[in-house]
Amino acid sequence: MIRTTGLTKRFGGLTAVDDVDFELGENQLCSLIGPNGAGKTTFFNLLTGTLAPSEGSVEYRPRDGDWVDVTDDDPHETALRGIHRSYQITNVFPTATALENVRVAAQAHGGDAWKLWRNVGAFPEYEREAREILERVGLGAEAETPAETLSHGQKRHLEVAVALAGDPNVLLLDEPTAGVSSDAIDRLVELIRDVAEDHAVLLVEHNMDIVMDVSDRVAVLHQGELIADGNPQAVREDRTVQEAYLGGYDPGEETNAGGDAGTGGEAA
Amino acid sequence: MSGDPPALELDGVHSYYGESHVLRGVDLAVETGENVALVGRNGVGKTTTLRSILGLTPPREGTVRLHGEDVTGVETHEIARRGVGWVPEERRMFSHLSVEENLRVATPPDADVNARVEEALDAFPALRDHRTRDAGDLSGGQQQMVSIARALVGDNDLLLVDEPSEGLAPFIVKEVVDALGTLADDVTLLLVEQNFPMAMDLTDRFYLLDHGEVVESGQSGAVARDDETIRRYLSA
Amino acid sequence: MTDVGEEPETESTGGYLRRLLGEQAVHIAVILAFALYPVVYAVLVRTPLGAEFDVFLPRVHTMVAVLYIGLFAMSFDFISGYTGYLSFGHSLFYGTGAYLVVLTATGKVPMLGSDTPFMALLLVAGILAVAVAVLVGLVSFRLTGVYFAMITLGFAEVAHVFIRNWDHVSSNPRDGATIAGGDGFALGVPGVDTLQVEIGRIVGTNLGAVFGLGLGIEVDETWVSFYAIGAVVVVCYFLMQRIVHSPFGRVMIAIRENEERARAVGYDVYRFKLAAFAISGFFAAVAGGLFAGYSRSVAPSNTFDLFHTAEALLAAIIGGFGTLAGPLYGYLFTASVEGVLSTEHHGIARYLRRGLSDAMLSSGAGGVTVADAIGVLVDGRADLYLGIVFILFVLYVPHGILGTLRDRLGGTVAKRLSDRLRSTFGGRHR
Amino acid sequence: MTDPVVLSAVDVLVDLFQPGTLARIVLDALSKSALYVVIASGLSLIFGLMGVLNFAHGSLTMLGAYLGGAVMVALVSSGTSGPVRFLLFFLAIAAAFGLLTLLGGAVEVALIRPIYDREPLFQILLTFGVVLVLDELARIAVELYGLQPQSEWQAAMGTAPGFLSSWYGVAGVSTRGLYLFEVVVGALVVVAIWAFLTRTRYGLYIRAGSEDPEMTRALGIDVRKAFTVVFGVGAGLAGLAGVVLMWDPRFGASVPLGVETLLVAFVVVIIGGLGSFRGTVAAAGVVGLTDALMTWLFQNHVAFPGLPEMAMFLVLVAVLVVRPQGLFGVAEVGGH
Repeated sequence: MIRTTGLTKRFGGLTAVDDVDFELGENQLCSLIGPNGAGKTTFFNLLTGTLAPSEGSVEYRPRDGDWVDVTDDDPHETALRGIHRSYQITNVFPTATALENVRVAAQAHGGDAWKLWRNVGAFPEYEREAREILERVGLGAEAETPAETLSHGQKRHLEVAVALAGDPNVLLLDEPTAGVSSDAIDRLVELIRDVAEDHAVLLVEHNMDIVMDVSDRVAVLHQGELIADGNPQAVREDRTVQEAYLGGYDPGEETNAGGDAGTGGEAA
Repeated sequence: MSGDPPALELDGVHSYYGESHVLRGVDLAVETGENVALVGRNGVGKTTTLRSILGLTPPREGTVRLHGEDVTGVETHEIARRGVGWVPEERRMFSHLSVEENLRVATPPDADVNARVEEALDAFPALRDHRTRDAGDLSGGQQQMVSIARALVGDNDLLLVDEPSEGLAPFIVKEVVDALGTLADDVTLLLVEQNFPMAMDLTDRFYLLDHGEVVESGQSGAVARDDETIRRYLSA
Repeated sequence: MTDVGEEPETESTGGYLRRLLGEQAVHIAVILAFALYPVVYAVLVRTPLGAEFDVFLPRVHTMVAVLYIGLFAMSFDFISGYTGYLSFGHSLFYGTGAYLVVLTATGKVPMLGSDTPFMALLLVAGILAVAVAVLVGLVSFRLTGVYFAMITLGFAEVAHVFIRNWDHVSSNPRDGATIAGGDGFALGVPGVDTLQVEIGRIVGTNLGAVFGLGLGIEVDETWVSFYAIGAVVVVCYFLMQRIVHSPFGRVMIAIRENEERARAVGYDVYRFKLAAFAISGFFAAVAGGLFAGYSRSVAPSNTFDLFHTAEALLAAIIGGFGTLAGPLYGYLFTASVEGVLSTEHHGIARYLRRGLSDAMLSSGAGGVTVADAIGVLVDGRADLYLGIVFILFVLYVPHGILGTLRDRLGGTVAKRLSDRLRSTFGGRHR
Repeated sequence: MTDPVVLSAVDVLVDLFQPGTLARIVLDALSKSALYVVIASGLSLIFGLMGVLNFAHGSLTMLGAYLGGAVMVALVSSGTSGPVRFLLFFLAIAAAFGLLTLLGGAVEVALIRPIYDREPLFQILLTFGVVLVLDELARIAVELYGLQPQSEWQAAMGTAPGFLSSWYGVAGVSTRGLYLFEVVVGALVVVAIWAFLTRTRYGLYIRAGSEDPEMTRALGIDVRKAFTVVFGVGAGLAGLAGVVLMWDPRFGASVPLGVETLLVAFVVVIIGGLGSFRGTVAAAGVVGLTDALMTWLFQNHVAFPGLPEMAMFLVLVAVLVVRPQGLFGVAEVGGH
């Protein structure tokens, strides 16, 4: 549904995303993992058009359609095509109700936003869609609650709900579980599993239990490069991946460092 | 146990980001001279713990004590003046200030500023050549050195070090580890690090944090080679 | 006519009207209160306490200013309060409207004769402002925050300096221009003479007898202007209200709340902001046109000046930022304070000097007499007290009068009060 | 149609590159730039550390002009010699700077401190309320003491020593002694602020605090106190500017001086890039030069009196279009 070819983004001297070829298939759930600063969020920003790549291209294929180049699209254009994202830090409309948050997102897809002489009430279809989505993410009872007064867990659900509005084909979920307590995390995992049924999902997630549990596929970014991409088990056993996660620090070397560090004794 | 109170003690600390309940009753203690690691996955509250100690994210419940003295609710700069140094995530250089100025800012007003700066440059000779350069122009590893040196020029006996290896190339990580290792002998250290083996190497004891609570603690050496523990708690 | 879907189709016309009345109860009450004000005022100043009422109640002339400056403040709030972009050069649009009217009437605008109907002029003024707003906005909306405020201020100041020195306006452009003689501008339904009235300095209409009945109250040109301008302002208010409650309005609010997310869910925010700015400019120009039509003169200081935008800002903050009607009430408040503290005949300073005995006035302590104190602390000192009130509002009532009310009621005032009224008198409708 | 325009443009250029013309414009630009940098530097300092755009800056300048004027008028009599007047001027500067620093500090503590956690908009609005109050208080005082019916306060302007009012020949151009003095004052102010920022401990705190207040606090520095001090010093600098302007026949102590200088200060600070003192100095140069060029153009070729003022705002618009963050401002870098 979406693929990148040689995608590269440089900030000054730093290469945040380095020559990434990646493709996400229909209704596939792929987890994107990697240490902090590996370039995951930059990758998302490139896919949605928030950032323009230094090199390479992004293409998108709607259901039953042909590939189109979306490299130079603006964020609102990729959104209208059907690529939606959620954010790592809750990023919704704070004083609007949960319902209005999703409704206004749904409205973006109907082409009615420029009808400034009509009352919003004249477009019940968006409200209906918003209510359905709120039900789906388990916020049906909180429709009239302002977003800023929801609990953190509920906000994370709303974050996904806003991304679901307008029936996207591709969902980019940036750490939906960030900061969610253990007792509430199961419901979010259920939600991720549920939305993956009818969307292509690219999930950034740090909790490996969840990654291993829900993913069809796992891709690993390290210092901007895609160093592994395959089924969860294979990736977990990949030597390069383990090294990446250990930050290149080999505990066996510590005897060299120990000479002047004086910590060797404690570790042994 | 000596009669002295611990250098740092957290007792049932609850902290929030806005409405988000991040720390759910953290208890930990670091004795004077001890080096302790705080480990856990991303987003479990490690950085927030350090911020709560410094009063940057003041705890809503619980107490933070420095050498037995309650500092909960005290202003950050007051806490810092009681000898707490911070080496934050992503280093946070004053990028438009020169290396030397970065160090001067951190020196207490009553200290001999020039002498302190020279001491710090002696400790990190690699920085000497760059003392007049803007800190923002340095490489990541050099910035990390400045960040550590900056925490040292104050009269600090407790260092809070957050993810020192993050985003650094492997050979630079080794340099940073060396630097921290040297330090570890002279000060009390609370180290947050995702790199589990490295954290274990540098410390005497560890606390494992999960969902805003300490779920396990023990001797660093005992688990340093224990792959099962690594897998179970860090899922790496 | 596709609207039918939302309305209960089986409802009788009478039922629909009653429901509409219920929903609009607050609007109707406010409009009625404004409409009755001149009569009430005229009656009250004839009571034994007339002198006091004269001092403390805003005069009808002041109320006319409340209407057109209130409209200007609403248009300012429309862009600044609803999208969060502080339009610090908003006087640019007000001035454009005002100068267009006066320059046309003095025959200085090519292609527009001095006999162009006033209603058409208002429309032209609005459209001209839309064009200006699009040009200014194309550049300014590349910026945000303080920078946006400053660049719009920059544009307005360029226009301000230009108009102050443009000798096409009059022989002394610093003092502006005046329409000499001639009839007043006609406001009303275009093409239907009987439904038009003249505003401004025009004496004598035959409406006098209707209102004057038995009370001996003369209806003068100020009254006529009050009602005619009031009608235009009401129409403009409902147009803006319509837009605020439309899908478009919800996008404006979404931009204020979180522009990044609004873009991410699929809105081309740049075009929405530009359109909102243009609409807001339109109504600001209409307000300026009304002012010019009423006062028949313009000057840089009361149109393009930074402090004219500040007046709208003051009104919006006191009335309620991000509430459409709030700025009108806000300006009603500031205008009332200004009226009371005015140096004119109806101001409290003259009232005190008339009312207090000479002995009282010349008494005092430390070489400062009561008369001195009045002169220094009261006479024409509205800005001092308004400044203090403004600071207090920013510190303690950041949502303004209407916004605070809205928070207390848990919804827009018009809706919640109406709901409450309907539930109180429930059952009657269904 | 085009020929006359081209011709006159050529005329203008030929005229412009006469040595005498250039010298005159450069001299005029220097004195204007010096004034602008004095007017804008306090605003720049405050914004740099605190992110508060102080609308009351102009009003503080206006108060400074009156305070300085009051000191001079009280101490100078017709017999006072030039050098004594010159020395008294520095006493006036010290008085205005001191009093307005106190006032600025008080405003920060009482009014701005309670709303730091709100959107920046509210801080701007608050300082705007301060403008209304200060301007009206000034009007009351002016009326009470019968200082001036209309424009500038002539009595204050008359306290300038004779050698500043005289005209001198510099590089073949005749200029008022006062304008040369203003260039000196401008240079002194720039050097003093620069030395304060780079050579003193407090300046270091301010530079660190404006980059990362949280990190600065964590190094044991009381950033709040620094805020108060900087707001005070910024207000004091506004007052200093007022005292300098009090003698200048192009300005002079008057209530409208507040708005006049506020707009100039805004333009200079925004062009330079909010928060960059270096940018403010450079922008004052750009605006001063533009002003001088346009003044010359108006006096010799174009009959439009608002030209210099308008050009200043056009420079603002042009700079923001090309470089939204200003000449020396830092552009925001995308996420990583």
